[in-house]
Formats: sequence, C-alpha cells, structure tokens
Amino acid sequence: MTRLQDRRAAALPALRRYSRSTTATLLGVVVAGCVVLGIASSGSFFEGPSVRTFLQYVATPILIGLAQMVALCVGQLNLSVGALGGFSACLMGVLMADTGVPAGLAVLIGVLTATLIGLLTGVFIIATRINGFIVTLGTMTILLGAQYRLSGTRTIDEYSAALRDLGRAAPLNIPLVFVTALAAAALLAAFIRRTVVGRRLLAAGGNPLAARLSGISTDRQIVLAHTLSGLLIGIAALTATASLPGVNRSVGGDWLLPSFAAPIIGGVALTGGSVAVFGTVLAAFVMRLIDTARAQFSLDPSWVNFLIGVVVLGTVVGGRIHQSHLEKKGKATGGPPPAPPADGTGPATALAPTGGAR
Amino acid sequence: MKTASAPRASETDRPTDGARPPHRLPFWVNQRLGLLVLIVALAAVFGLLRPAFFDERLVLFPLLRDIATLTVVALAQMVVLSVGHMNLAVGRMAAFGALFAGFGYDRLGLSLPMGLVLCLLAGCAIGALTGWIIARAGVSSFVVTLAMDFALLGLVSLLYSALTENAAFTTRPDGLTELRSASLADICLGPVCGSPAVPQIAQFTLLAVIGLGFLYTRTRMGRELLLTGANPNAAELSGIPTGRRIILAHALSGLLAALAGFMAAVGTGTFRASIGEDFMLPSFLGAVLGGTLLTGGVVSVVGALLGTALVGVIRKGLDLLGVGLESLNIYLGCVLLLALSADRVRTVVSYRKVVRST
Amino acid sequence: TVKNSGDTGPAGNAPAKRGGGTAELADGSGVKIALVPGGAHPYFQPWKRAGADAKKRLGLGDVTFDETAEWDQQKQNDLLSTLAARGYNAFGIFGVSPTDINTTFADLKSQGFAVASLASCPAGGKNAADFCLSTDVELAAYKAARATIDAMGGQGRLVHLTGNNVDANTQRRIKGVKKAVQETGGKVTLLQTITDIDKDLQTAQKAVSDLIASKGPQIQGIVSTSYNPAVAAAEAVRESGSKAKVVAIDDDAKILSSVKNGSVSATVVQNPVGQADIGAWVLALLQSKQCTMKQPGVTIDSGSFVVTKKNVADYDDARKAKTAQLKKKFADEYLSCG
Amino acid sequence: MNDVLLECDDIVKVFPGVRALDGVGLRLTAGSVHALLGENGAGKSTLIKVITGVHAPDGGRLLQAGRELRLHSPLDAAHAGIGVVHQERNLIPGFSVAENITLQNPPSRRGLVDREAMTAPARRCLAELGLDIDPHRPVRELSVAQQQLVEIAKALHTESRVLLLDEPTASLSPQEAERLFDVVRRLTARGTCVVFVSHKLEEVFTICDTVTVLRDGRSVLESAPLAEYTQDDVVTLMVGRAHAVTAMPPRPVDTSAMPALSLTGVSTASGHRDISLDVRPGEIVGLYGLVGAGRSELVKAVLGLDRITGGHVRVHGKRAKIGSPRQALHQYGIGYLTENRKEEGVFLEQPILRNITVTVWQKLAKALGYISSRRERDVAQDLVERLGIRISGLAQNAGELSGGNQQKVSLSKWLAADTRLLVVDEPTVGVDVRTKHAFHELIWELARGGLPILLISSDLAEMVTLADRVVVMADHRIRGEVDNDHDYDRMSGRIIRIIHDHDDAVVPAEGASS
Ligand SMILES: Nc1ncnc2c1ncn2[C@@H]1O[C@H](COP(=O)(O)OP(=O)(O)OP(=O)(O)O)[C@@H](O)[C@H]1O
Ligand SMILES: Nc1ncnc2c1ncn2[C@@H]1O[C@H](COP(=O)(O)OP(=O)(O)OP(=O)(O)O)[C@@H](O)[C@H]1O
Ligand SMILES: [Mg+2]
Ligand SMILES: [Mg+2]
Repeated sequence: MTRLQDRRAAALPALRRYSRSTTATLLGVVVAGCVVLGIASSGSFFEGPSVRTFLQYVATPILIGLAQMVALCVGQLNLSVGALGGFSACLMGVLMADTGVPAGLAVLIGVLTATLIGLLTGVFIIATRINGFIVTLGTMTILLGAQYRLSGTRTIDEYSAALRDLGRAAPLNIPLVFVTALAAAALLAAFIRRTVVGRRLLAAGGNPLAARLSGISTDRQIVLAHTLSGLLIGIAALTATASLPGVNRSVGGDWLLPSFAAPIIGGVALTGGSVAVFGTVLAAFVMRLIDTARAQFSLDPSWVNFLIGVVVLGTVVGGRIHQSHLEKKGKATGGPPPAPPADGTGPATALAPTGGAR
Repeated sequence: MKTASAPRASETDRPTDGARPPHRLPFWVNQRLGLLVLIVALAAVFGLLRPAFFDERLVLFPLLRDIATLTVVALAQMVVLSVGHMNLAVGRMAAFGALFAGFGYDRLGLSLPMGLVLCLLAGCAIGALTGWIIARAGVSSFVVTLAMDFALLGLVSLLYSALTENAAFTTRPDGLTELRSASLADICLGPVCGSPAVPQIAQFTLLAVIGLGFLYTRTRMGRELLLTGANPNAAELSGIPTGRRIILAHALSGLLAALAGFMAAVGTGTFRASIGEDFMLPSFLGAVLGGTLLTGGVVSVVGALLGTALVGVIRKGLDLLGVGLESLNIYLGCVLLLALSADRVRTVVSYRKVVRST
Repeated sequence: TVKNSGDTGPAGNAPAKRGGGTAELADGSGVKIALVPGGAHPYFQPWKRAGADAKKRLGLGDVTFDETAEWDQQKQNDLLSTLAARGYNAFGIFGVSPTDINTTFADLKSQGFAVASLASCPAGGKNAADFCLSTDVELAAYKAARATIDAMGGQGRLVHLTGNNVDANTQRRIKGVKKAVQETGGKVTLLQTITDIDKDLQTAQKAVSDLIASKGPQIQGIVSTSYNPAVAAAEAVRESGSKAKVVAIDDDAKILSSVKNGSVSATVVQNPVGQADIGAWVLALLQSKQCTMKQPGVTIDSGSFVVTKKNVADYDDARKAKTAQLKKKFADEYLSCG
Repeated sequence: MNDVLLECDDIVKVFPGVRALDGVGLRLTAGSVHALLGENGAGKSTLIKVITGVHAPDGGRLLQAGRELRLHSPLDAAHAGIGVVHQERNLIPGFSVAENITLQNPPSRRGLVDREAMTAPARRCLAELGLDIDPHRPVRELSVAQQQLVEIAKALHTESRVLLLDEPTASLSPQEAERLFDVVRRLTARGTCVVFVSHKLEEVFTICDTVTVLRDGRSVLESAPLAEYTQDDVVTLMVGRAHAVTAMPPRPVDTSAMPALSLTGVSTASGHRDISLDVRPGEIVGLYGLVGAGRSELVKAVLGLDRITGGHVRVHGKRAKIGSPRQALHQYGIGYLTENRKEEGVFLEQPILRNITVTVWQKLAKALGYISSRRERDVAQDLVERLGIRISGLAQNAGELSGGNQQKVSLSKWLAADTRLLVVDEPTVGVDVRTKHAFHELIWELARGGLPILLISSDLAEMVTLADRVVVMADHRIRGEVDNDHDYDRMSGRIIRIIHDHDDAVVPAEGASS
C-alpha cells in the first residue's frame, strides 16, 4: 500500500503539470513575444506610451473572452457577445449624448441592460429548450438591429468628458480599463473557485446529469451563466464607450471570434465543465502581441494572417510530434490515462459525457 | 439516461435521416416536418401580404438560388459537425476553391466543368489537410480550423493581389452566364417546360443532398462518421478508424465548401476574394436549425436544406414587405425565435400525447 | 447638409427649360426609383433626403432608399430583384463588388429597367448600366493625399489607412494615394498602407494607436480613405500630441466637427446629394422613355472637394454649383430627349 | 422498530412507448434492508428515480409518515431525508473526490466553499468503505470501481433516513461488497432503511430482510419478508416462470496448443511489472483482483491504449506490436469489451441498431460501402433475441435502456464481430440472473468452438462458473494462479489467500501449469 501511495504522490504533480501546460505554454509565448518585440523596437516597446497602448487594448479581449468562457463553462455558446456589447455601448452613448442622462447613470443602465438581456436569453433558452446556439444567434440578430436603430450610421461622441478621461486614464502607464479587466478576471476566478454558486456552475457544466441528481438545477446554472456573460459584456461595453473616440454601429463588430479564441486557446473545452481564467487572459495577451507585431514590423495584413495561421498549425503539429517523440523515449511519466489517439477533442473532453441542454 | 420529464432537445429533435424514425413516435413528431410546416406557413403569410412573393422570376428564382448555395454551405458544416467537430474556415475554403476555379478559367483556359473539378479538388485537399492536422495533433478542431481560416484568409488575398488587377478573376468560360440564369424553364420535354422558379444551379445542391443522404443513411462510412462524433472513445474501441474518419469529414467539408464557393461565384459573376466571407453563421444556422447536434453524432441532410430555407424565406418576406435596415434584423431575429418557439410547443404537445397514449 | 435642396429645384429645371422642354420630366408618376447603396454607411445618408426631395419635386411614383444589402453582392442582387417584384422600375445602385456589378446591371437592363451606377463605377472600364455618376474613387483618394501632403508642408512620411484590401475600390484608392506621393518626387514617402481596418471602430483605433506607439515620431501625415480609421486617427493624433496631419474623406458630422476643431486638417467631400438628385431625375427621364442616353454606359464625375477649416462653412455652395453644372451637362450633352 | 418511513402507492411512470412503472407499491420500514428485485428493464431504477424526485410520476403518490410527499427535484428528496446511489455513476469528472462527496451540501462560510472542511468528512466516508484514495484527486483519474465507491461515499455523506442503493455492488469484488454490507448493517442499526437493488441473489439473501419484486413495471411481490422465500422462488417471480439452470457441457482444453495470446515479462507505463500470461485456444482464463489491481489497465496497454515498456506480447505465436484497438481488431482479431460502458462501451445517443452492428459494418458493406438495412437489422435482431434485450425498437437510443440492457447491447457487438480472441472486462455488470446464465452459456459455447477468452471479472461466482484457471492480480503484479475446480468456497479461499499473502515475496503458483 505504501508503494501505491508513493506512486500517487509522484503522479499527482505530474498530472497537475499536464493540466497547466496550456497556461505554461501561453506564458512562454507571451514572454518570448515581449522579448522579441522589445528587441525589435530597440527597447521602446517597454517604454511608457507603448506599454500603455499595449495594455489599453488587452482589456476588451479579456472581458469578452471571459464572457464567452462563462457561457462555455456550462456548455453553452454565446454568439451575441459582439452584438450585445455594441448595443450596450450605443445605448450608453445615446443616453448620454441624446437624452442627457448623467454619465454615471447611463453607464449603470447600460451595464444593467446587458446583464438583463443575458438573463432573458438564459430564461428563454430554458423555457423553450431551443438550442442556446440558435437562441443567441437570434438575440444577436435582434441586437444588431437594435444597435442600428439606436445609432444609425452616425458616430455618437458628444458624451461625458469625465467618462472619457477615465477611459484614457493610465496612472503609471497602466490604463484603468486594463485594471478593470484584470479585476473582473480576478473576481471571476475567485467566484468560480471559491464560492458555492461558482462551484455549482462548474459542476453543471462538467456533468449536467450528475449535477441535477445532486440537487443542482442545471436550468438555473444556464440562466446564471448567461447573466454573468451579459454582465461581463456590459463591462466590456463600458470600457469601450469610455475609451473609444465615439460609439457607432460598428462597435462590437469583431468581438465574436476573439471571444471564442481567447478561452479556447486558453484551454477551455467547448463541451463545458472547464474554466481557465488565467489562460484566457494570457491568450488575450498573445492575440494583442500579434497586433503589436503587425504595427512594429509594418506587416501587410495578408501576410500577418497567413503567418499566424501557418505558425499556429505548425506549432500544433510540431508540438504533438514532439510529445509523441518524448513518450516513445519514455520521458513522460505519470501522464493522464491515455485518451485514444486522434479523438480530435483533447483529453479534457474524453471523459466529459455529452448531454444536458446545450 | 433521460431524466427530464419534459422532452429534451435530443429526445425530440432526433432527425430520422440517419436512422428510421423511432417507430413509437408518430410521424408528426418529426422535427423536419415542423420546419416544413413553418416554411409553408410563413410563405403563405408573406404571399397573402405581398402576392408578389410568388413571382417566379423575380422572387422565387433568386430565393431558391440563394437557398441552394447556402444549403451546400450548411452541409459543409454539417459534415464536420457529424464527427463532433467544427469548421470555422468554411467561408475561406470556399474562397480558396473559387480561387482555383477562377485561376483555371483565367489563366489555364479551362472549360466550365474542368474548372469546377479543379475547384473541388482544391477544396477537398485543403479540407483533408485540416483533418489530417486535427487527427494527427489531437487538438480541438476549433483551434485548428481557426488557424486554417487565418492562413487561408492571408493566402487567398495574397494570391488575388499577386494574380489579378482588381482582386477578382473576371474571365468567364462558356456556359457560366447560362448556368447563372438558367432555370428549369430552359429544359423542355416536348411542349412541357419546367418552372422558371427553379434555378438550374440547384442541381449541385440536389446532388450534394442525395449524395450525403446516401452516405449517412446507407453506407458504412456515414455510420462510422456519426459514431465517431457520438463518442470518439467508444468508436475507437469498436474498431472504427476514427482518425481516418475525421480526415474524411474534413475533406468532404472542404469539397462542399468549395462547391458553395463556386456556386456563389457563378451567382454573382466573378471569382473574387470576398466569396464566402459571410458563410460562417449561415453554415451553423442551417445545420443546427435542421436538427444537427453541435456535439456530434446526429445529422440531418434534409434538415440542413429546410433550416436554410426557413431563414431564406423569412428574409425574403421581410425584404418584400419593405422593412428597412433599422427594423430588418430585429424582425428577422424575432420571427425566427417566435417561429421556433411555436414549433417547440407543437413538439411538447405531441410528446405529451404520445406519452398519454402509451 | 442638404438644406440646399430647396434651391436645387429651380437649378435643376433651368437647364431643362433651355434644352427646349425635352429634358424636363413630363410625367414621372409611373416611375418608381430605388436607390440602393451597398450597405449602411454614413456616406449614403444624404441619398435618403435627396431621393425624397426628388420624388416630391418631380412628382415621381415613388423613391425608396434601401440599405439592406449589407455589403454582400448576393444579398444586393436579391434585394434588387425583390425591389423589382415590388414594382420598382428604375435603380440607382452602388455596387458592392465592382467586379460583379456589371452582371447585375445587365440583368436589370435586360428586364427593361433603367439603371444608374451611383457613387462607384464597375471595375474593368466597362459599364453595363445606363450611366455611371460617381466620384472617381482614385481621384478622390489622390486629392486627399494631395491635401495631406500640402498640410505636411510638402515633405515627410505619410501613412495611408483604408478598408478591405481585396476590394477593387480599395485598390483604386491605394493607387490614387501612391500617385500623389510619387508626384512629390521623393520628398514625401509612403511609410505604410494599412488595410482592412474599416470593419469596426475599435479595430481602427487599435491599429492607429499601435502605429503611433511604434512609429509615431516618424509620421508627418495620415490620410484615411475610409470612415472608421479617419475617426480613430483624428482622435489618436490629438490624444498622443503627435504632429501628424490627418486628412479624412467624406463629410459625416463627426468628421466635420473634427475639421472644425482642427484635429482633422482636411477632408475630401464627394457629392452624394448630387448623385441621388441627378440620378433620380435622369432615371425618371430614361424609365419614362422620355430620353435616352446618347452614349449608354457613359461615366460622369460627380465631383470631389477638399474641405478645410477655412471653407468648412461654405463648401456646400461649391458642391451645389457642381451639381447644377452637372444637370446642365446631362441635359445638353448626355441625354437625347424627345 | 416497525414504523413506516416511506410508502409508494400505485406509482405509474410512462415513457413514450413503455409503461416503465404500472401501479407499483412499496413500503419501507425503519431499520430494515429492503431488496428491490426484477429482471433488466423491470423498472427498478425508474422506481428509484421516482422516489428521489428525478422523474415525476404520471400516477400514484408517495407517502412519508402518512403524509403525501411531492418531490419536484432531487433536492426535495434530499431534504426529505432520502439518499441515493444511482445505477450509473454520476460524478463531476473535473472535481476532486472530496468535492464530489460533499457536492450536495458543500461546507461553506458566507457563500465561500471551505475546501479544508470537506476533506475530513470525505476521508471519513471513504474510510467507512475501506477506500484509501486521496480526497484531493480529481475523480476522472479513478478507475470505474473506485468511482462507484466514491459514489457510495457520497450517499453516506448525506445522512438520510432512507438510502436507496441501485446496484452498488455491480462492479465491486466480494471483498469490497462485504465492507459495504458492514456499513449497511451499521446504518440499519441506527434506524435507517436501506433499499438494495442487485442481481447477485446471494448478496440479497445475506443482507436483506424484506423484498419487492417487479416484473414489467408491476410489483408481483410487495414488501414481503424475504425469509419466506428461496432463491428459486424469487427468480421464478422475477422471470414469470420456472428458471432452470442448465448444466454446461464439459469442455476440454488442449494445454499443449500454442497460446493465442501470450505475455512474457510485460511491464507498462502505468506500473505493471513482469506480467506473464497465456491464453490458449478454447480456454477461458480468468483475471481476478480487487478494485484497482490494474487488470483493466493491463488489457488496455496490450491493446495499445497505454505504453508497454518491457517484455513481449505474442499473438498466435508471432510478436505483435499493437498500436490501437482498431489494429487489434482488424489485424489480430482481438475484441475488447470495456468495463466502462457509459463512456467507452455504448453510444448513448445513438440507436441500438448501430450500437450492435458497429463491428460488422465492414463485413456487411458492399460496393460504395452500401449496407443493406435489412441485413443489418437481421444481425441486430438476432442478437437482441439471443440476449433477450428489452427494447421498444431497434431505432431507440441506447441511452434510454435500463442499465442491464445497455450492458447487453455493449456485449452484443462483440458477439456480432467474430473475433479470434475475446477479452471481456466485467461482462455481466448489472445483468439479471436469467441473462447472466444465457451469457455464460454463450461464452462457454464460444470457448467450446475454440475461441480463446480472457475474462476479467470482479464477480467471483462468475469466475468460478466459467474460467479454466484464474490468474490473480494485486497491485499491478501477478500474484498467483489457481486451477478452477468449480467449487466456490474452496476457490474463494485460495484466491483470497493469494491476494493477502502477497507480502511474503513471491507466492508459488497454486495448482499447476505455466
Ligand atoms: N428515459 C427513458 N426513456 C425511455 N424509456 C426509458 C427511459 N428510462 C427507462 N426507460 C425504460 O423503462 C423501462 C424500465 O427501466 P429501468 O431502468 O427502470 O429498469 P431496471 O429495472 O433498472 O433494469 P436494470 O436491471 O437493467 O437496471 C425499460 O424498458 C427502459 O427501456
Ligand atoms: N499506484 C497508483 N497510483 C495511482 N492510481 C492508481 C494506482 N493504482 C491504481 N490506481 C488507480 O486504479 C486504477 C487501476 O485500474 P484498473 O481499472 O486497471 O483496475 P482493475 O483491476 O480493473 O480494477 P477495477 O476496474 O475493478 O477498479 C487506475 O486507473 C488508477 O486510477
Ligand atoms: Mg436499473
Ligand atoms: Mg477493471
């Protein structure tokens, strides 16, 4: 029995390491990317204004990535991320500029509206049992329409200077919007790791049936996840409104794909039951590094896209070949129970049973 | 394992294409029938409001041509969904295929069918490559196809910029213009001609639907694709070459995407880089509305056609009613969600009836 | 911006009278015109008012403005045939895809509709519509680049911000800017052309900020030939305290206010009001078979004007004058009536 | 002690196409162990799900202490003091053992979970079952049987007046089951009522006091004292007619034949060392061990799902390098019935038809891969009848079947594929008495026809019935081997001794052979 325990004691850290390897890789990529950019810009990348610009635009991908992550956590997809964000941003803008609502109130209404819409989406999904994918696609369409109705083709910019100042403020070159995003990430991580409600959310995603049998209402978790997702999008809309030159119907237009990319690159499974707040944040950094590199090296976007694609594909293949090479040499010890090769979904999904309202 | 007393998605949505309908449920519980009823009902409503809805040449012909193209797009997505994967690069694979067709016509002077063959080969090859990477690396299809999307986005623009003046191949082979505008009215059996409402380009869609229908209902490959999607671990343990099936699914997806790209190019006139830009959402929408599960293992070929048709009819009807952009999307989303909720009521009622009659 | 519409009426009628009554629309009640932009964009907004005015003034059956094409050629084609099914018989169209739009024009023409290509002409030199009334895209970009170079004091480094790279119009804009830069004989260099940043405001803002963060001191001028980058550039330059001069395009309220407050040095204004106004009038003449084009498919420049802080108050007069002059030209040169 | 804790009155539950419960009554008294028996698909699990608020009954009512009890969710049941271990394992794979055990009411302070406070109770519950696993380990790393035990520990954590155990011993070996019974006895002494569902009648008769027998959703025997019935009576009630156990015809094994599968000195990445094992044509070799002994892992390694780090594997005399189960099947003709039916065995959301025929498509396929649905259906129908699988149609989803019937479906696909070597891992988990016999006969017949079979089972009785010799494994090593003399008591004594003696260095193989 003692030998058994020894083996387990040895296996445990190895397993932990494995589960965190995505995060470690991402961390490596971020560090390497920063170093390369620092060298390429002969140091100016680490100077105040550059750092500020860099961090200023990490906020949105972090927030929308987290918003999507919360939905993914219970096995739902939220396609209305961009539309809801754009709508809330325009709503805040219109309230302030056209109806003269004070900034604080307008912002509050905007964030609450986003939360409320998230809540309604969740309620609609469980009331009708229509696939969440379709429902959020529907709300996305409706919100796109609503955003256009609010703003038309104009750019709304005559709103609170105080809000804008906050959006641009960067004490010690750390933009407030970035701090907001980080705070949201930290709170969310604490919420999911530490609170009973958060654990329930994760349990419902990990195995909806089991959760149900243990007295956790999966329906309620789905509503909660969409509500939280709405809240995070509301915050993302707030930071956008504060830091953009104005809001118009294009705001939120390209949030959808990054919102998925950040959590999924960060190690979250599409099937639910897993979260990776830190991974999502890191993935947002990686995506931001690419933007910066594009500006730094004056790259043609076509080449950038092409290279990103090829490099990611290459890494994916290379990483796997490297790993199987290592396995052959017998260096990898105490790995996880082997998933059948080529199941295409990674080990995280190998055990996750399908089912539940998705 | 079903524990919910109300019908859950998977219980009531189960399409019948893959298998015979569970004989204990009467035919009218069938989801596809619900879609068909919705389509007919909406068409009737729009026809009553605007008799022009039944104008064969100006309304039905373009409507059917659109449905034909988008159905192929939805099928391209459905094929990968069947193995539980996603293809985020459908649109770009379409552009990639169309690039080859355009190149063939413009530079190689190919005939219409030869160009199509080249286009399909290119699509199939890029799809197979994607599938190979996923199977080989065991990384989530989401990440790999996203990377592929970027790579192709860059590559296609680079190639168009390098090869053409205006980012489009404008040479038209013989027969292309005819293919674009020909309808069944141009096919006559003696004095009886077909309807001018049905575009000839729909023949490709018909072929694809029949081919895939055969694949999924009658062949070993189709079944193995579905089981790979339903539970990759169990499939591997049952002796299914899951890796090869994954490659097959992606290759087919690439092929269908390229076909859709070709059809889109024929529909508008030239082979250009922007083909397929808007394919992603319709591809999911059509497939999922039709009853294909995002989690894999369940597909519906006819459902993809009907799902696409439903969205097409709603959009066309709203266009005919002259709904402006400020309301169009709002109505589009609302009609879609309301129609589906109505259909859901039908399913619940029918389910209750069946239970009561047992 | 269309407060002048009241007096374009007489201006429009004047040349018609001089044409011997032939170019004055006799009966427009059977003409239903659809003005179809490629999608929603501030540029097209004046069409709405101008179209409504033309309807009232000329007594047309109907004029509608429909922007539901959503920048998708297939959707636009569908929209056009739907409009035809709804009874519209004359079309003023901004084609989404310049390389494809001739096919669409030919389709519509073959069904006996009057078709005008407005605000953009088909790519490839051939035009299957009755006429094309548009700002020369390349020329407008050239003018904008010239204005930037002037603002920069004739030397320095220039950055060009624009939209979708694989679009024929973007390619023309890039050409226009390059031409202007070349003409300086090396005094001005084109540091970079940043494409694909017009999709949304945040992307544009990010790209401009990154640009200024990494290359800020090297840049003396920024010319933006699309909307969102222009808005973003104006703001970013003011924020960062960079000395770069920004030149934008079009006269959306946001841009005009930036011109007024100095964060944008100049903007190149095109003539959407004139396009819709004249377009509607000519389409009515053509569709009612009162006139024909002497030379079908002819391309006419609707004019472009550089607006700076100096003339921001009265540039519209120049635009109106250009419109009146265009009307006269149509009546005298392009149309054959009676 | 005879106060009634919970009463079911005329419960009806209908699924589309089946009346799973059709007027069932049940009376649970304090301090008793109540057996709930019935064939596969009789409605036992459904009844338990109705009592625990998972299913809303379509008719009838539940009475608690004379008052009607309405349950809207599993949580209501928990509040009413009803605890349960469902037949299927229902754990959150990513959560730790401790967190799974305390999932129902996690210890918390002001809404924050208190991880420290959950380890102690989790340890206590695990210890009660004699299970020594780290409460911090995520359950996805545990073996099937370990998960089953965690599930029981979870039920122990919610201290309830009525505890329903749906086939808790299905994948446990007698030793673990005995520990569980100790716990059950302790609970009943405290006045709890335990409902016990099992297909192992020996167990039922050792620990139960009262019995209810279900047949086709009806109770044919309601809350009667068990002492008044014999095993045969109960089986007759369950099956509806006398059930005769047929004797198996003798089956000679040619011990000199070349082994179909032979392992020599195999060690694996998961910790097996020096494993040597032969399976000859026509021979049934049993592999026995306690939960977590590493039997399943060994087979998985042989099938290429884990790395073999040393030794040789020979198939029919030739050195084999098996990379995947697919290769094992198609190249070496090895079929593997997994113990983990829910995750690796059946395709829950797929029709039964496909679940059964998946291994034969390759044979059925004609040009273009066309498969005649008639022939496919014939194959499936044949097996459904042979194994007596209760379904409402071949197109029904496997997930809708009762647990035992799912197991039969999972089994039948390997019977359909004629393999040259069959490895069956816990083949009769949750299978009812009648079918178990049918299945044993089937295995026996296959072996008589010359098929080599490696049987992994925690059901010692099954081992004793079927195996020619039993190889005993403990702690990832082979500890000994016993020739089967088909006498349960003697065999169990010898096997237990091997397992418990393994500290004394190498135990010489009892009996004879290799
Ligand atoms: N969700 C469901 N949908 C349809 N039918 C179901 C469902 N659940 C159970 N059934 C059916 O109800 C009947 C009773 O099943 P139940 O699971 O209660 O059997 P059981 O007695 O527990 O059998 P076993 O011993 O095999 O576990 C079976 O015919 C089964 O197919
Ligand atoms: N030393 C160990 N360290 C970590 N985990 C162990 C160790 N020994 C056993 N295990 C666990 O026990 C399992 C052994 O499982 P396996 O399924 O092979 O056992 P088995 O003999 O088939 O028993 P059963 O399936 O009845 O539990 C492994 O999956 C692992 O989770
Ligand atoms: Mg059961
Ligand atoms: Mg085992």
